[in-house]
Amino acid sequence: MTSSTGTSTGTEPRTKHEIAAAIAHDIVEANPGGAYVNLGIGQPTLVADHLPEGSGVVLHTENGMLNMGPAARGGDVDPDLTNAGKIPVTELPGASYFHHADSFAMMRGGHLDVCVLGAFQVSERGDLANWHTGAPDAIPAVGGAMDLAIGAKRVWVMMTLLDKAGRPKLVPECTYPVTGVACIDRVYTDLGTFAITPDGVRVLEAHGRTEEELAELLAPVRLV
Amino acid sequence: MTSSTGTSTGTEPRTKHEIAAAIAHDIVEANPGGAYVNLGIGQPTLVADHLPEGSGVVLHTENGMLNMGPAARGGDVDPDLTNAGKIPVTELPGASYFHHADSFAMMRGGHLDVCVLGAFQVSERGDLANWHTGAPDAIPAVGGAMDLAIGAKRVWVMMTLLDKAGRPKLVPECTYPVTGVACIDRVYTDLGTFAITPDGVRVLEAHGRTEEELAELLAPVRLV
Amino acid sequence: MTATICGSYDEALADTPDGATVLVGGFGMAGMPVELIDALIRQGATDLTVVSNNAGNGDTGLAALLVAGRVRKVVCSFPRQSDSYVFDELYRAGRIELEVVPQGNLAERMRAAGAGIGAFFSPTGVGTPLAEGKETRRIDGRDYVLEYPIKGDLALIKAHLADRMGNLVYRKTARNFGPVMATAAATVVAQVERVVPTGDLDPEAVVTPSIYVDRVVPAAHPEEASA
Amino acid sequence: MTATICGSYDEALADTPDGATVLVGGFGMAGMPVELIDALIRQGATDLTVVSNNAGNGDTGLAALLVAGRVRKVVCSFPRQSDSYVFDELYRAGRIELEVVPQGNLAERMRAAGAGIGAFFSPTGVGTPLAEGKETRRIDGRDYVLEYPIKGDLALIKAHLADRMGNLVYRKTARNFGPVMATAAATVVAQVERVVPTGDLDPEAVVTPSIYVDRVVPAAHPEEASA
Repeated sequence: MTSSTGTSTGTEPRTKHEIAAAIAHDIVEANPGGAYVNLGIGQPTLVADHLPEGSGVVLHTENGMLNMGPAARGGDVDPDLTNAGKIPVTELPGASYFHHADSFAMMRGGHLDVCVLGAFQVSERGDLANWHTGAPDAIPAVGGAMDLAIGAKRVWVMMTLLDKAGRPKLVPECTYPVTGVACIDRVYTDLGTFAITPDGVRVLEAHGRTEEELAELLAPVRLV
Repeated sequence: MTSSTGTSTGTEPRTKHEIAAAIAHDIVEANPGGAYVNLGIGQPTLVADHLPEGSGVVLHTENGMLNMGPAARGGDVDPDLTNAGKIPVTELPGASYFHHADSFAMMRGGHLDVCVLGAFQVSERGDLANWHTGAPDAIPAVGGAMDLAIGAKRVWVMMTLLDKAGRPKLVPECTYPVTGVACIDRVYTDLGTFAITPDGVRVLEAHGRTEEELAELLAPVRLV
Repeated sequence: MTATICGSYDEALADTPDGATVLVGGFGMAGMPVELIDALIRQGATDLTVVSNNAGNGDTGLAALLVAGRVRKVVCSFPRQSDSYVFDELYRAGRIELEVVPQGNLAERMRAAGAGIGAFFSPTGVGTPLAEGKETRRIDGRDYVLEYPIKGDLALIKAHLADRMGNLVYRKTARNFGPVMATAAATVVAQVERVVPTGDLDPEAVVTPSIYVDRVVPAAHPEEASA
Repeated sequence: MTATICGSYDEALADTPDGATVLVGGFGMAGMPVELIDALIRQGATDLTVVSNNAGNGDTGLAALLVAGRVRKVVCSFPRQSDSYVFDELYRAGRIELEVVPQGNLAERMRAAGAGIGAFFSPTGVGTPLAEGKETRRIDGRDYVLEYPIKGDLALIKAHLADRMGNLVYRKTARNFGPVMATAAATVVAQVERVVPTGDLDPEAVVTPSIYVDRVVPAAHPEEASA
């Protein structure tokens, strides 16, 4: 499977919309017969905007719905119909509603094809950290993050490669408290797309950096 | 709580219909606000015929229904609507259908008020044996028996006190393989009604036998 | 005991004891039993353990219950929100206990309580700080953490319609925790938009069977209760 | 992968491998996917493990599959029935393995498989011969036995209606094992009375969401499949 929207390696960093488009492309390519997908709160929700008509992608929201439609506007807003980010959404034909235990059973049982999540850090073996900064005075709050981390056949991360201080977020070992262990198999970032493999991290694409620059940036992460 | 249909101790053994009527009476008396009840396959189903109009008793059948009505006749027969004995039944207003895991969760979670079962043997501490004769060549088959045995706030037995060979079925220790341990709290029989208590077996009523005769018949079962 | 249709929220909660564990439905405002929470505040029970997905927003609902000092401990998945300042302050002042539970474990632990399961090996949380001190086991090549049931003394939930027996249906994603909490508490109180005659709900579409519901309080037409 | 509407029962089962574990819905005849079982016989897969509540009645359906010598092992709650002579003979001749599982454990073990639960402590069977050799534990004063998931390679179920996406609704007590088996197998095939346009089923009343369904075979109007 080739990655991204037709292009291979770009000379510019990707915008969040370009990352979202690349993920949407890869979901469709990996699942030509359609897919059941959960898009995490925040940037991953942008992926929905890039799914082509007729892709057969069905969106799950963990607060109890399959076949969720776009955000609701104006008179379509119904306080009883929200996504997991508590934003009013709409219902597509073929939708179904179910309670929280059934919804999380669906995730935890491995029935979703793809889940896309944001992250603070991903380790080279695919550990995810996205729920807690580890700050001693932070109030812990996990929501569905730990269920989502292990809640699909493939769990992908969408993030910037560097944090605000310029430090890589793809790391040898997570320094933030982990959300799930060895659960991520692909990482989409502004500077490159990475596959987590048993042998190490493989650069699928580079954007605005050469592969050599990425290797230097991410060292000591093993790139293979 | 006094037991049975107004009478206390009779001079004749009870028929199965009289036993069923006594159980129906006691269900209603113990649950003046209504009750959720499962009646096991066989003689316990007779109890339904003796529940008074407006008793508020709602029947559960473990194959996935609440508010089951009487057996279906003629044009009412629907092969998709049966009880746990696979006999066509009917639906009352306020019924609901649910799948097998939900139905057994309802039982195992202790939500039913009363379950009435047949038995090969009941021990003085309330062990139930009703699924297997222990015959070496018998093909084991348990169905929902072990779930029903522990599947209600109160589990009652309806049986003859003696087997065909004249041996008591209320015993110090079950000789047949057990279905559940310490799960029965009352035993309704043709010759008497018995409460299983932490101190031993208490005769609530005798029918066609004196209490002394029952004690002699059942020895070495401790009667208190 | 079949369900009672109550004339008021206050009547439905009159017997709530101090020290109760109260399961509170809702995900954000969808399915949140706001009127029942208000009645619980008026009723006055204290030293409560509240199990809910969040720990209150703004100054109303759960947050108001917290402000009133009635809650000893919160069990939830996501206490920290943009407007959870009431909880935040109490927590930082050491005046409230917090047990953070992954949302799926929260739902499944209540489901276990309702289904008579003694404990279960969960795939969620393995290797994380939330599994620290918990029993783990590798089964068929995968690691799991042992989780125990969460049982309530009382559940407060919001549904769309009830019939007079207590069968419930919900509306869209407001269903969320309602059905599972209804199975997991000794006393279940549901506030609903309307009570319809028994027989009006499609038996194939009932989500919470009447067996799980003890008290129903209709919102739109409380006078129905005496009908 | 969203569901495929198949033109025939045979098409739906064409790829069944030898040695598969097959979950078969139904409680008595209600919900029994008879036409799918017949297609499985024609398809020829052998050395199967069949998980179903019963072990066949008379000479048709499951009993016919057993007669054809395709089944190595039966996992069920109640093999012995008045007309289960086919199973009885094979069993007594030592030509078929039997695992008897209490009905509630059978349902809950499949539910666990579908829900990602590694194992669970069940209240059913404790102290009985069916718990012999199994791990037990006392939790909160009550004894439990540890039970493991039952996962299928294939589930054959019968529902009432499907939409073109694969959402399912059932009829009355024919629902029984269908919804839980649909969550517990890698490939789920549902035979239905009719396939309706997507959008025709009430989203509040869908019992098996489409995510669990791989193939649908309509009975009444197989020509719909090509529509």
